Amino acid sequence: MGGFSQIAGGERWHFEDLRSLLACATPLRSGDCLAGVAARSETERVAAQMALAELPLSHFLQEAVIPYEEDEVTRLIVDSHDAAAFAPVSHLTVGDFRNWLLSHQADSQALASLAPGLTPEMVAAVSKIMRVQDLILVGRKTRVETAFRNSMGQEGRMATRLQPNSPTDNVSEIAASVLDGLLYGNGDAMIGINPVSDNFAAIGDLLDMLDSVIRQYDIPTQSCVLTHITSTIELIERGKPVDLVFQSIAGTEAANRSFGVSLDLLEQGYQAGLSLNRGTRGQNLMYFETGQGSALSADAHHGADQQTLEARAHAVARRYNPFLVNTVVGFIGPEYLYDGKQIIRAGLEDHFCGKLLGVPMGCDICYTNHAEADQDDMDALLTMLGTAGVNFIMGIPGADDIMLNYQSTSFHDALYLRNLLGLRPTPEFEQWLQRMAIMDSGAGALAPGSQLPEAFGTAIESAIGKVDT
Amino acid sequence: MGGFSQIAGGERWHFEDLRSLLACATPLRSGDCLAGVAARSETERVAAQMALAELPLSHFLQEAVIPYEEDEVTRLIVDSHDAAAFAPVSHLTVGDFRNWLLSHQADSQALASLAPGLTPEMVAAVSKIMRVQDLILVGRKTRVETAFRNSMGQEGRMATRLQPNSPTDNVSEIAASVLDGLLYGNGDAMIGINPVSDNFAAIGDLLDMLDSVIRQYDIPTQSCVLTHITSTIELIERGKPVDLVFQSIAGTEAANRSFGVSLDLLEQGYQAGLSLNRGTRGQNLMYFETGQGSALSADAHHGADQQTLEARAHAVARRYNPFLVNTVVGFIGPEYLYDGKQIIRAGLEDHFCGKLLGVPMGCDICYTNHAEADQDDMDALLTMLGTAGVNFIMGIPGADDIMLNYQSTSFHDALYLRNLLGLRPTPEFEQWLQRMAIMDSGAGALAPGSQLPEAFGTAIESAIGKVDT
Amino acid sequence: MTDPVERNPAVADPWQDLRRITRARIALGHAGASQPTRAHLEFQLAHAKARDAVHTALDGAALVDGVDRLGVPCCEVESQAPDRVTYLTRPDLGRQLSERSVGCLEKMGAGPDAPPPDLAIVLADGLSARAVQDHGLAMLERLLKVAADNHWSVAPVVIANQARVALGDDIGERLNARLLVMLIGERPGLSSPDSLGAYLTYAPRQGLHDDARNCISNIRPEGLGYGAAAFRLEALMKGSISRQLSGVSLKDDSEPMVVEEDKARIGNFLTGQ
Amino acid sequence: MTDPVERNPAVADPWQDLRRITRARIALGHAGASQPTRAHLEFQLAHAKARDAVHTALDGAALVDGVDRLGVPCCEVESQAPDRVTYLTRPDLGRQLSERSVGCLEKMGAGPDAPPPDLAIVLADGLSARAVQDHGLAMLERLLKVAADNHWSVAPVVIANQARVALGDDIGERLNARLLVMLIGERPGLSSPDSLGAYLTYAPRQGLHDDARNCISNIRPEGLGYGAAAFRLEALMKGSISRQLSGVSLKDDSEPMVVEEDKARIGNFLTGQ
Ligand code: B12
Ligand code: B12
Repeated sequence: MGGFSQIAGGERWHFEDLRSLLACATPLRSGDCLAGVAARSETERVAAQMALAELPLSHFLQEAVIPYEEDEVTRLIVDSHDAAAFAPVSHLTVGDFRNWLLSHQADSQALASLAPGLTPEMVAAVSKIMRVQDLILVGRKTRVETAFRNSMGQEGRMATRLQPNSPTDNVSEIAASVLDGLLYGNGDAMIGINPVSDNFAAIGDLLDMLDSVIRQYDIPTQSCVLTHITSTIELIERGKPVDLVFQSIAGTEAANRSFGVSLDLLEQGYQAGLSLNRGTRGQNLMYFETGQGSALSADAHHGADQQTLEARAHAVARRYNPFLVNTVVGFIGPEYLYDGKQIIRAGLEDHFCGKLLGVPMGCDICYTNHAEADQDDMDALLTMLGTAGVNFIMGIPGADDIMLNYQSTSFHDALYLRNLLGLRPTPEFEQWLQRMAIMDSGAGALAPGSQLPEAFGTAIESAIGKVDT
Repeated sequence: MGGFSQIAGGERWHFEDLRSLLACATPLRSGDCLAGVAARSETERVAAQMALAELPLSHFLQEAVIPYEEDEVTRLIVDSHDAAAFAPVSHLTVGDFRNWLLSHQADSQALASLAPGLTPEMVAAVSKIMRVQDLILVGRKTRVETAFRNSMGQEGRMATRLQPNSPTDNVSEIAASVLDGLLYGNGDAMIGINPVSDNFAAIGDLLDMLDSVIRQYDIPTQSCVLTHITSTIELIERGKPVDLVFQSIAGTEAANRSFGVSLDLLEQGYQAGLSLNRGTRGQNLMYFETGQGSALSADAHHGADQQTLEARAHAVARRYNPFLVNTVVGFIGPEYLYDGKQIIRAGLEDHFCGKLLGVPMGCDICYTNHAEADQDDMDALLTMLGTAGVNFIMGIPGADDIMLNYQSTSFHDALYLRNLLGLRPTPEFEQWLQRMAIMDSGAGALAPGSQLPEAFGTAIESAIGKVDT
Repeated sequence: MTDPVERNPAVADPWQDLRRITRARIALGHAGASQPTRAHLEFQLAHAKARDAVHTALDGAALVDGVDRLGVPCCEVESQAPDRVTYLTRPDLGRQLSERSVGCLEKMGAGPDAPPPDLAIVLADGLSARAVQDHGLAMLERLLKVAADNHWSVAPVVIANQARVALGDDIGERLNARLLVMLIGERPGLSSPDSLGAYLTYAPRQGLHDDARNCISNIRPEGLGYGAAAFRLEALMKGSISRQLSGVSLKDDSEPMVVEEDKARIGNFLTGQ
Repeated sequence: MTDPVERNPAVADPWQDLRRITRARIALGHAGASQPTRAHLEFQLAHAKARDAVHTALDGAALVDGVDRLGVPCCEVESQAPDRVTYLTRPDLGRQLSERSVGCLEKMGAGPDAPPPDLAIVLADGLSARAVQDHGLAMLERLLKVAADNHWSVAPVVIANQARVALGDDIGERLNARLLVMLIGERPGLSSPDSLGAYLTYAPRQGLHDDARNCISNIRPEGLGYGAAAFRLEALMKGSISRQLSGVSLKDDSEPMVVEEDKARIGNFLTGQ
């Protein structure tokens, strides 16, 4: 008894529960095969999608994918569900919810009001019956605006996180990458370093350094040093200048535990960040990273598919009014997303699901050298996310992260997208770029002649002088 | 002696001649593996790209990929090369040619003037060292405008070929698909039927039918029945109303021979078409279809890679001032383009190469059921070709061609792209759509309510009446 | 956004009834400007099934039985493509006979001194084994009738596995036939997993190209019916034998025929013709 | 367009000299706003080579020789992933010892009655065999010295093939070690095909998660030098043994150390600090 049945392709298919229905309905990806939860044939997959399409959205309020008693993420989802916001679509099936999302009634305003009424499982479900073009079209209509020292997420704008990592946390190396990025018009989402070390003193130095650069050049942006949240809390207590509070998160309590975090700890980090009151335009200050596969990798997936779990991670993020959330889509490797095709689809799904839930989504468009992917695949995802209105992407010198050992998007890639689609940096940063004579007033074109912008001239000359000797 | 050498990855690589250098430099695809001409490793491929990047463009005027004596396509390329147009870039290497194409100097005007100076091998070469984003960015700057009964190729416009095929050439079936397409705002590139039969009478009937529809509803478009050019010539002689003259073409004399055509025969078809003088806005009237793999499939590839041969097919097309050229990119099957990734790259290459040569390129974004591809891959190519400014795409009921047995883009797909990127139909057709109350004056949105446009109401009602009885 | 949205947010097209006259996916309706969920998922299901069709193997034994029952000798051969995956990526192998098959055909052949048969017929899997499985024998029966009517001698029927169209050149040459008709599974479409193609070659021999062939396509009950296909093939075969050629220069200039039933018989209703 | 275009249409960045202080791909210049051809092709070449690095197998014998020469017993094991392709897609198998390996470790172990060794060290291929091949012995030597300095007993060294980080849990448990250090090849980057990671676990046993580990990353001459890495590991190991735990609650609060050479020593030149 129970479960879901569907006739398709002349056969009768049965799905035990919502969890397995969702898993079977997911487009093919290696992580779900690894977990043993994927559909066994293409026909079974479509059958599951058909059964899912007929399921009323309201069912998701009755059946939990991971038991309420066992998982604080489920409790968060259930307890914070906004029934009033949900009401307008409460009578729809998943299939009709897709139709409505694509309809002209579902404009940015309507979608924003709906967000608190949606659970991650609902948005995961509808994403599974959407084509790539649907994910783009709806993604583009959903706008999530946030602010700290500048404002993110406005229509026609796309920001970049400047990621100047060094394999030794070497300050001169980092400064060189920061300079490169700024002169290529990158860095409005944040200047965010992954420290190779988890040494307090070293991390504190990096925080001081970024703070001094941002202050000296009066850059309308924010800094982040992506260490473990417990370390960030400690550093805040020690008086270090922390703008954004970072943590990797996942969609189950157990997976978060393997990351060394809990909802309470995240709340603690959030409050610690707020206590500094460093935002000038707003107080969104949490920065989360997510990515399909992390729960399974920690053996904490409870038999659910990785895309549903990813949407649950977005629901965790949503709780803390984040400044930005980054799906680091191809970061882990081929065991979760095998090739360019799977990475592309996952990136668009994550963007769509996050936005629909009201989360300010960006994407680290990336791959590792053990995956079957290359620059062409990234260009495809980059171009599509651009048309889908992504809040921010990464900016890394030459797309090559020399510490994390993976390939992401380069400073040039962001300029490509701006040129192609007429996207602009965030308003405050755009003005700064013009003031500094880095960008033409045109749509983000590099200033002609590439003369060194004055303000940076001295610093560069002195640096070069020192290098020479 | 001879050939090209390159040191890369600590090894020395040698490439026998231009033909094999080009083949080794091509991004991986199954057809080149089948032909035995592909690079044997990724490193060899990059080495070839590096050697190619250093080659002066002028070298291409000295070394033919297929001997002049053996091949009339080579003779066409060499004999029609415009040295004056070529002069401004004659001193560049392939690598610097890529840089120049990406530079702001290379605007639409500059690219248009350059086209007659470029050979297909030059454009194939530069495409091989370009990423997907480069192909898009440069593709978008190249504009090729043509006209017959309406005008193609303007900035911000994208047309569709309505393809209402029937497995029995059944007139009522075809009429139903034409209606569906028109009411979904498709059909400005042409209404073009692939006849299942090669019976003269049957093809003549189809020509009459399309002509009567276009005249009765005063549609600013043109018709095409895609039979062999010898049949079209014969039908013109018999007085049938031929708008566009169609033929499949390939990049070598031998491949064209296996298609039953030669340059002379194409000229004959062109002249026959011109003699009817049916264009009202212009006299571009040849419609060609191409696609990587066709030469190899006819065992007529001379050891050249399929992408270079495809560019040579574009050079054949260019000779006859075509109205439109269509790369039917995933049409043949996985032996030439294995999966979505290869189809996507090939589609963008073909668009780029054709446009750079001055050819009005469109793309049949498609795949067969024996290839490893699906709708998501097509959405990716569709979205990217939209940003790249493709002249036209296909419009097929529900994307499913019930006669040719492959999947292309649907009427809805075109609307997706128009909505997403603000692309509009050709100006004359756009006015017609508004006049007929099919489209809102907005950017191609379907008229609200989907009331039957008056002019079609009677026809539909009578048809439905007949169906009922 | 306080009003509940409509129960079915997809908009239907008022010309839906026309779906009865065509298998084309018309009148799908729209959600925004996109395909509604139902149309999208039906497409996905058809795709899953069509992919299965590509990989289904020919049941050669069943075909041999069928041919036996028609009282004609036959022989089963295969190309040099050992399996389906190779077949799909190596069309060159699909155009050459395996060694075993060559031996088999030699045994079947009438010998160099015997008069060459007028017609050789091949039933091949091509890209849809189902097509030839379902329609091969029916077409064969009609072709044998046409041959009898025209007093053409017929070579043993050949059943070919993992075959491409051009495999017929090799077969026809070894059988020393004047005319070869290859009945082969066309690639399966979403709405037609079982479409049969007939390719005709005069004086078949290795190395010929497609310009030397004629084609009749989309043979199946919902496409070109068996009768109509046989009728057209007969016209082409007669022309071919009398003009001693096939291919681009051989045109079908017969009257259009109405053997096939027009599902709708409403003609070009757009202009009322 | 009658003027010839410039000879080099790509624009160089005036801060190119800074490339000498970093391996980061800065100051690439631009063509339009895109990467110039040279930068693009160099990237492609690095990608081709990094992909090779992933698939290179560990030369276990060479490592065994090296360990022998250091005068410590050692044993080679492998996970349940039989080959590289399986390893890449089945991390679960890479976390479990093969049957053969279990036997091998049992033979090596000191038996249940012997006092548990303080430290077990594993040299594992991970995602870059080259990393452990090139830097494994150098790090091992330093770790043995640290152990000697601190009077820690050391279990036989284990060389592990097709290994994931968590394979160390299984190994450490079977060796009954108090502390496990896993030296493992990190995934190869474009500019660092040979980066070694060190993962430290207190009281290793199957079923632990990453919150119970500490990590020191990017060990190689161009990254964190051997000396600096050993220094940091020593600090962590001491803390771990004294606090009887590892993982998130164990923090590195030592003074930042400058053992590693600052290639440039120009500090944060942007603010002149
Ligand atoms: C891949 C990766 C991840 C993946 C791991 C999932 C997976 N299946 O691989 C994800 C995205 C989940 C991740 C998360 C985190 N990571 Co991490 N990660 C890496 C990376 C890029 C590669 C690791 C690698 O190649 N491993 C080798 C293969 C063979 O190992 P594996 O068995 O396949 O995978 C295991 C390890 O990767 C391990 N792991 C990964 N990260 C970390 C971090 C810590 C502290 C520990 C103990 C283990 C660990 O988890 C995997 C599953 O068991 C390294 C950078 C580098 N150059 O190595 C950073 C790195 C190891 N991670 C780092 C950090 C800080 C984290 C986080 C703590 C961030 C945060 N604030 O939440 C989290 C939580 C980790 C945890 N405790 O679970 C730091 C460690 C710094 C330090 N010295 O402590 C590094 C060096 C990067 C950096 N500088 O930011 N990470
Ligand atoms: C694929 C295909 C092609 C490919 C063939 C390449 C390849 N390697 O497959 C390309 C794009 C090159 C092609 C070209 C043409 N095709 Co075509 N093609 C098809 C298609 C869609 C599928 C064929 C199939 O499944 N074959 C089965 C597999 C197993 O065969 P194969 O050995 O792998 O492939 C061979 C055949 O496909 C054959 N072939 C393909 N098309 C044609 C056309 C003719 C007239 C002949 C004799 C052979 C032939 O060439 C291939 C290599 O030997 C059919 C439609 C259908 N539903 O069948 C139309 C179809 C057969 N083609 C058709 C036509 C008209 C042409 C062209 C003559 C168009 C033109 N004006 O130039 C050209 C030239 C063909 C030639 N003489 O070489 C018509 C035939 C109409 C008729 N009754 O004569 C069809 C029915 C489609 C249509 N209605 O327009 N075609």
